[in-house]
Amino acid sequence: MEKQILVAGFGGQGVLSTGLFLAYAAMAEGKNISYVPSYGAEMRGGTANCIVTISDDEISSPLTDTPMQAIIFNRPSLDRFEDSIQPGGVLVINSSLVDRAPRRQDLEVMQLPLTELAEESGAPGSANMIVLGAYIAHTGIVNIDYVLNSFANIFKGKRSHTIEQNRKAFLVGVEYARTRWHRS
Amino acid sequence: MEKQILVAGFGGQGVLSTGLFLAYAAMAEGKNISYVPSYGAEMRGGTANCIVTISDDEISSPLTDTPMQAIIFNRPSLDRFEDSIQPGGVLVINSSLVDRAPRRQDLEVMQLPLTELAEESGAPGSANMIVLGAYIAHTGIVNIDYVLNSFANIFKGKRSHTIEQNRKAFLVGVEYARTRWHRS
Amino acid sequence: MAKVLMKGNEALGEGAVIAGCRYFFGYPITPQSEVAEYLARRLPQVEGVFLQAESELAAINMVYGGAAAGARVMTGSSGPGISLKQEGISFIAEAELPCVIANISRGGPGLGGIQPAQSDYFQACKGGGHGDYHLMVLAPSSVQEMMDFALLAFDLADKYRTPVMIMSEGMLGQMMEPVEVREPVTEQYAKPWATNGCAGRKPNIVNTLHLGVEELEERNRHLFRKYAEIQAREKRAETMLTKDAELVVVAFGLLSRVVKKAVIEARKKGIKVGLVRPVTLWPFPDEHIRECLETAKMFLSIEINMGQMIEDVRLAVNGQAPVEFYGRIGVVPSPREVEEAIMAAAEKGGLV
Amino acid sequence: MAKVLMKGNEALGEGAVIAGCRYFFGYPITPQSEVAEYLARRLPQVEGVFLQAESELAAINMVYGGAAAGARVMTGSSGPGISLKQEGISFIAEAELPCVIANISRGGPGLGGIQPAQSDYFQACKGGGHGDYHLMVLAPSSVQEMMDFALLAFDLADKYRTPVMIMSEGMLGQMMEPVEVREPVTEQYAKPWATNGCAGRKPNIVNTLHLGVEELEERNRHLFRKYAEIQAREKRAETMLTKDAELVVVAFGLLSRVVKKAVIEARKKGIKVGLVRPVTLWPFPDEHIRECLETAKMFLSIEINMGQMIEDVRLAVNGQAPVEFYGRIGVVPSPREVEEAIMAAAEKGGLV
Amino acid sequence: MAKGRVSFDEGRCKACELCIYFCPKDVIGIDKNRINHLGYHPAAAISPENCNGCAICARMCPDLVIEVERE
Amino acid sequence: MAKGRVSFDEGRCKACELCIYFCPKDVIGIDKNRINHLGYHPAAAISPENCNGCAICARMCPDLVIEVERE
Amino acid sequence: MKKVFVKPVSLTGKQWHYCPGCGHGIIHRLVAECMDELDIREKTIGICPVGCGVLAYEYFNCDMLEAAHGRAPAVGTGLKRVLKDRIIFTYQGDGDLASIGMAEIVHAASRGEKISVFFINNTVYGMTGGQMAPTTLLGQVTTTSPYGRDKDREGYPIRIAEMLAPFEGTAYVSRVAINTPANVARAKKAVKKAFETQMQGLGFSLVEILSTCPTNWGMGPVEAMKWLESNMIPYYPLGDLKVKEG
Amino acid sequence: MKKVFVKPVSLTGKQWHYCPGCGHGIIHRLVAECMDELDIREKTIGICPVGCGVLAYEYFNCDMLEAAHGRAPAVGTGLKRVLKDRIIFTYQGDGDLASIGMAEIVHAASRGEKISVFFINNTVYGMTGGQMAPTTLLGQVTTTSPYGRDKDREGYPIRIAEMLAPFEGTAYVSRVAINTPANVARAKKAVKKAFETQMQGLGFSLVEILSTCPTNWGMGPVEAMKWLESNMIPYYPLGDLKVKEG
Ligand SMILES: Cc1ncc(C[n+]2csc(CCOP(=O)(O)OP(=O)(O)O)c2C)c(N)n1
Ligand SMILES: Cc1ncc(C[n+]2csc(CCOP(=O)(O)OP(=O)(O)O)c2C)c(N)n1
Ligand code: SF4
Ligand code: SF4
Ligand code: SF4
Ligand code: SF4
Ligand code: SF4
Ligand code: SF4
Ligand SMILES: [Mg+2]
Ligand SMILES: [Mg+2]
Repeated sequence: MEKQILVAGFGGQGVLSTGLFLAYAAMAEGKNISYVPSYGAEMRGGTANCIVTISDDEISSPLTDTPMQAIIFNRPSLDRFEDSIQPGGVLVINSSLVDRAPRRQDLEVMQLPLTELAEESGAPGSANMIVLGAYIAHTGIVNIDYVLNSFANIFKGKRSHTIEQNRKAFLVGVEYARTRWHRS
Repeated sequence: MEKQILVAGFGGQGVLSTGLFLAYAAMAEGKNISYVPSYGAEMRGGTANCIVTISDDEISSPLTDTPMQAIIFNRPSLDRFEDSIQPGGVLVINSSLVDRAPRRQDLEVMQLPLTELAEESGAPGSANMIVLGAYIAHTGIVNIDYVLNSFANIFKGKRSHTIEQNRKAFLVGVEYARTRWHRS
Repeated sequence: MAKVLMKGNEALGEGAVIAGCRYFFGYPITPQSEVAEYLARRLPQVEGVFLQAESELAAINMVYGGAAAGARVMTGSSGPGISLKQEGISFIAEAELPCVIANISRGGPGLGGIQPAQSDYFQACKGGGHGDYHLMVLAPSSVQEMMDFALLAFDLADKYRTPVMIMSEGMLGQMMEPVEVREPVTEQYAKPWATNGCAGRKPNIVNTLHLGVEELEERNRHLFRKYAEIQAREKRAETMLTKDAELVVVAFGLLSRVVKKAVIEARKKGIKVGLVRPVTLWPFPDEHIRECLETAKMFLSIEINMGQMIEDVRLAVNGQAPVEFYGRIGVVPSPREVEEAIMAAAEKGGLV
Repeated sequence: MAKVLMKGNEALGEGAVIAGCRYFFGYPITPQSEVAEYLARRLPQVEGVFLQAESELAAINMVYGGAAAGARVMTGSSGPGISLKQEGISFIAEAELPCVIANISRGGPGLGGIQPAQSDYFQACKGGGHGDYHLMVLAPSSVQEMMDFALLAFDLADKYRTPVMIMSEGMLGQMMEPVEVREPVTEQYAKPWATNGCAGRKPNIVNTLHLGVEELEERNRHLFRKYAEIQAREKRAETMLTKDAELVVVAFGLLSRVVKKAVIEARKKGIKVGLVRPVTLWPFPDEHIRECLETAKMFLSIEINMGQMIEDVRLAVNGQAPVEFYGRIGVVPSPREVEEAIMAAAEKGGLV
Repeated sequence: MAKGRVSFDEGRCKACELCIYFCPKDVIGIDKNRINHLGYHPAAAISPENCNGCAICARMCPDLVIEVERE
Repeated sequence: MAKGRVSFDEGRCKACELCIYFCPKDVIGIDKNRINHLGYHPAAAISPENCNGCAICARMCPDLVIEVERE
Repeated sequence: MKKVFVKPVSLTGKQWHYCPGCGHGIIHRLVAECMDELDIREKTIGICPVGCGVLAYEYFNCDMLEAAHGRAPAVGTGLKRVLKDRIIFTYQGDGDLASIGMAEIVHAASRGEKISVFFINNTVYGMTGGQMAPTTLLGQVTTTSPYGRDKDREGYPIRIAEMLAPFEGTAYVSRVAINTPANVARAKKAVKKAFETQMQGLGFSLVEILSTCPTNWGMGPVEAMKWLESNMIPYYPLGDLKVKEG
Repeated sequence: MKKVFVKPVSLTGKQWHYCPGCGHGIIHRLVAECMDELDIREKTIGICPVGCGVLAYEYFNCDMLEAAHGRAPAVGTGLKRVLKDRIIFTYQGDGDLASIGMAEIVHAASRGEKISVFFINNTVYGMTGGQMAPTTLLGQVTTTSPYGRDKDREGYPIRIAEMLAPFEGTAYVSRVAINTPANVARAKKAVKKAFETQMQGLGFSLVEILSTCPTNWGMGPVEAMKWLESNMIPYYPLGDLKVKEG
């Protein structure tokens, strides 16, 4: 089955690397994947989003305007994408920057105060790893142990010094999901 | 009736101004005319030619590859255009720079040693006026008195100081045609 | 009024002056240079500005600036120079700035030759620059039309806020014919959008950037609504002897006059042949062509290129009759040659 | 071999390296910059040269020089930058220099937006530059094809001594997919015409000027003989479910994958719909389309522009079936949207 | 007492800290307790009493956040 | 007697007269009696005996008409 | 208390899209303040580059054009030749002006086109994500000079002000920076002088403004100001290079 | 008697198309003589401009390319980057190099591209029939400056050698003329030095050669030589502007 996940937020929030991490993790697990960022390199600021497709079979279309699941980093992104999520889908919201509840009743909504969590954890730049940890722990879209084992492969080269920090942040998210979110 | 005259020779021989003068003269007489130069401004040297169309009616095509009459200034032009002239047409040749006789038997061929005539007449730059005088006198394609009267109109502005010299050269040609050429 | 013997390029230049154009930005290139040279002499006489730009790129962008200022502005070039202007033309079309661009064309590709050609048809009509846009393209066939179309072009440009190209064979720019010099036009269009200083109003913006997805799409649709309007109103063609024509020749520009003569000659030989001469290459006069389908059994596109307009003829005919092609490069075929091409086509189509 | 997750632009760059390309001359522009950035890192590792040119104009002329020297050379750009290259492209086509040009395209005209678009189809396929010439144009649909078509492009370029364009939506350049990295190719073509010093032979000349009338015409005919050969041999398309298709959708590039999914969905709803995906945009695979006429009652061209390829589809179909259009700008429509467009067309054609 | 007063158009602030760095009187700091709609902790006057109204902060602020008044 | 000898590839001459102007020995002149295939009266040595073989004429000739020999 | 610092009316006040700490913001304000002080907003027409400054048409509160990449001086020439009594300025980055737009700036300067050019040198292509510019310093790492700019491979950085100042057509050429309050004050003076030069019809004026691009330099805004001081100013010395008096 | 002057073998000997007395002929010969003397014909690749020199590919007896108008330095860059051990020269007119090709020449010079540029300054567009060039002198009448070049309308003539010499990438920049036998000898020396500079890998070399266009100046060839002397040299002084030693 083809699952499509939307990640959306401000330009500087690590939106794209969140999606990319997800893609790498799924690929490491042997899935077919594609990753489509909205690219705004000619623009500073603004919003960013990406779509990750994860499938057991060959991917026909890397695009969708009705993702099954969405990770939303800020209010404008919620306003823009809420309606597009498939009924019954999952919606993860950064409640630090989203000051309203979602209107949709047919979604599984998960919230976490990302900014605060990141600052508490002492790594304000790792908010995206936190949300990933929570999201993956909750949905099981990829095998979480597998993900934890492949950190070293994903953050290779210049970024290898960030492995520990990212792993820590990821676990904060996992922990948050396990303690605060319940499967409905 | 639509008459088309080809003038051809080296770039610097006044080929285009010969055709242009003819066009002006015919226009002054009230004919419809068009003048099409081969333009080679991006090239120095080389050959030049133009086609003048003179007609009592509206001119449909300003172009032809079978002119009725031709004024040929040099050997390469004779080689190139001799075959294209309509049977029974007129062929005027500058014998100073054409060292062969025309092959065609079905043309009225007129020759004149233009370089020598021009030098004799003391105006080496006016060879083209000489050939014009001879050609017009011989063919009557435009009314010769009319032409002589419109010299001032044609060489206006900056070129007005050349009127007398050009008129003189023109008459040299007229004289040459009247004394040496005979209607066949 | 007495006619004046003028070069095509000069008639075009004078036509621009009569149309109220006071600004010319251009770069020399054969066979277009006389447009520039004429205006270099002429514009200062009417308090206009002739400026030789450092390149065609600079020239088209000076036109962008001048047109944005609200003036009637022109530039001209040929072949390689028109290619260099493609970015600017795309910008001007998008910014909806009125201006006139002359392409006194030569043979290509590359440096090619300065011989007459119609090889820039695709570039002019399909959009040589990037993105979805159109130019209006006028193809004069006589020196008189070089002047008249200059007037027309400035009017159309202002009316539709669009760049208009006058495209002629190089030979038409170089040849001379008597011209009836037209009266100055007086109608001028208000240009409240011009960026000429915001005294007493809100600032105006001339812009081609549309970062929003919806904004970009809407902008393109806006342009295409305008193009649809132009297509509905401004298709122009001259037709000759098409009423009963079984063979319809399509040809434009100076070449179309040669074809006329050939058509008349072919008629004398009993061929039921007619001519459609597109005057606007874009919008292409497809309806004029389709009208011929009542009697036409065959079409023949004659061009001074390797076959470009023929696609538009085919699109117009849409399979309802065969469309043949006769082409030369760098040479305007003679009436006799065209007549032979007509006869050959007629024979092929069983129309003799 | 394990697959590697790559950006389309990087796969294209790596494909060039595998093809033996050691020279890249380019200028940054979104969404193409990663091609340049990748090669700026990569080429020095294989003793190649990456040079950021001062402009797209300079870049294409560096390509002219590098290709004349006999090397495999590439450049890339998008939208406005491709427009600026038109003069150079026309020169390269005329001089018959092999090279590869990437157009990772954006929406236009003007500065437009960096959103994905297919609005440069006309420019690429009809000749954005002056004169009669053609580029070969390849349209990849996946990151893997970005790499594979780079290999193919260099081969075709050398084989036919022609510039080859790889044209993709910007999104395809930006998105990532796992890629199987290809083996280096070994076949290289002899280039006895290269201007690399005349030791032991007569001097070679690379030239595009043809002042003689006959010379220019013959030169154009020579090129068109070559183009005819390419058309005979190199038309490529992918077809899906066309055998019994009553409605045939035509779409290229990344978009064609979306269309595939929509076609499959529409089939489930009982519509006999198939897909022709042109792989070469020029030469256009008209025969693949005509083959569908056995069952097809309608065609639908879906493009991310205002309707460009549709003309080639119409020319191929030649009036034997209606050709409809569905277009967006700056946005790759979703499978659902395409499916709706298919259903609407089917309904209109009475095929439901 | 303060001879000057700085006020912040908080929603525009991008927390670049240039005002903080250039203020000769260490008047300004980042307010960690607030997050504006751009997602930044905005700058604010933490020692307003020291402000001399020199407007250096405003002149170095790239985002037109600060207005300055002086006695 | 002449220390140098100049010879002219007459068919190339365009009668620009630069050789004439720059020859320090007034060796060269235009030969009005001849016309080459380009239509020009070509240059020729009119006082060959004065030639010193300095080759200035050849160096100033734009058309590679002149070859020079010297003792 | 009276206001000693308020937003200039020559800006729309719209929040700009620049990154935190980006020099463009400061420079926009300086240009607008000078327009205010000279009271020329209603007769000024500005031309945006392609570069991070591309959206300046939304920020300046006067008539604005957005030009193709590098062509602002040509667009400005077209405008000024039509509108001789209006004030025309271009706002251009180093990629825009010194790379793709080299021919246009040289010729506008050489012609003595009566326009004012504000040239923002931040040693990098900001908008497209940090590629090398003609002004990138030797050794500087960018996305297209990943091994550091090397004179043998990428050539030397170009000093635009020095190149244009000797032209007879230029009336005012100056280089300033925005890395300190004092330099910002000098920068403003130079911007004003450029406008005044144009208003007096003396010829072409250009102010090269050394600016920062924290994002693509990979450092914080404060650090960027220091980097400007210690790396850029030594290679691009500040000061007036040419002052033609009216 | 032995031959003291014969045609260089680096010329094909084909009769050229230039007008009587045109400076291009002399300069072609000088370039070819230097190729002969340095024995580099077989490893030299020349690039023609668009201008009267466009057909130079028929005249030089080495590999030749014909580039688009103004782009020869970019074409040369492409060639040289591939063929590092070959000798590349461009031959460019003032319209080609100083007008449309300004960006390419400035950047090639600034990059220190190891090519040699022969820049033929005849103050006019020869090939297209005598339009104004960037190097046209003030007051000079051309077909596009029919009222004489006016600094306020057409701007000032550009001194290319002076503009490029200060660049760090340039290794040899010189201005010579062909109006007298002595100057022709100096011109040849400069051409040779330019080639040598390239052979030594020192950087970019350019020789600006003041030449004549009798046809478009409307005067005889001898008169043209005098006009060059009395009008061009005062504005374009002769001499080496930069000599980097190996
Ligand atoms: C013709 C063209 N080429 C390239 C681009 C892509 N592009 C946009 S901005 C830019 C560079 C901007 O750098 P700079 O001028 O230094 O401005 P900054 O962003 O640094 O302020 C480039 C190359 C374009 N839009 N158009
Ligand atoms: C892109 C382009 N623009 C214009 C031309 C026309 N053109 C050919 S040569 C030339 C000028 C030549 O002048 P210059 O470079 O000074 O050389 P000269 O003939 O004086 O030696 C021009 C403008 C062209 N061929 N291509
Ligand atoms: S006005 Fe001066 S003292 Fe007051 S906050 Fe600003 S910089 Fe500091
Ligand atoms: S300088 Fe301006 S944007 Fe930066 S922190 Fe201070 S108030 Fe905020
Ligand atoms: S070699 Fe010297 S002396 Fe002899 S003809 Fe030539 S210039 Fe005169
Ligand atoms: S210099 Fe040469 S071309 Fe000129 S006249 Fe003398 S020989 Fe003839
Ligand atoms: S990329 Fe650089 S120049 Fe552009 S807005 Fe950001 S900091 Fe400023
Ligand atoms: S036009 Fe001038 S430069 Fe060209 S060949 Fe003639 S004299 Fe020489
Ligand atoms: Mg920059
Ligand atoms: Mg010149």
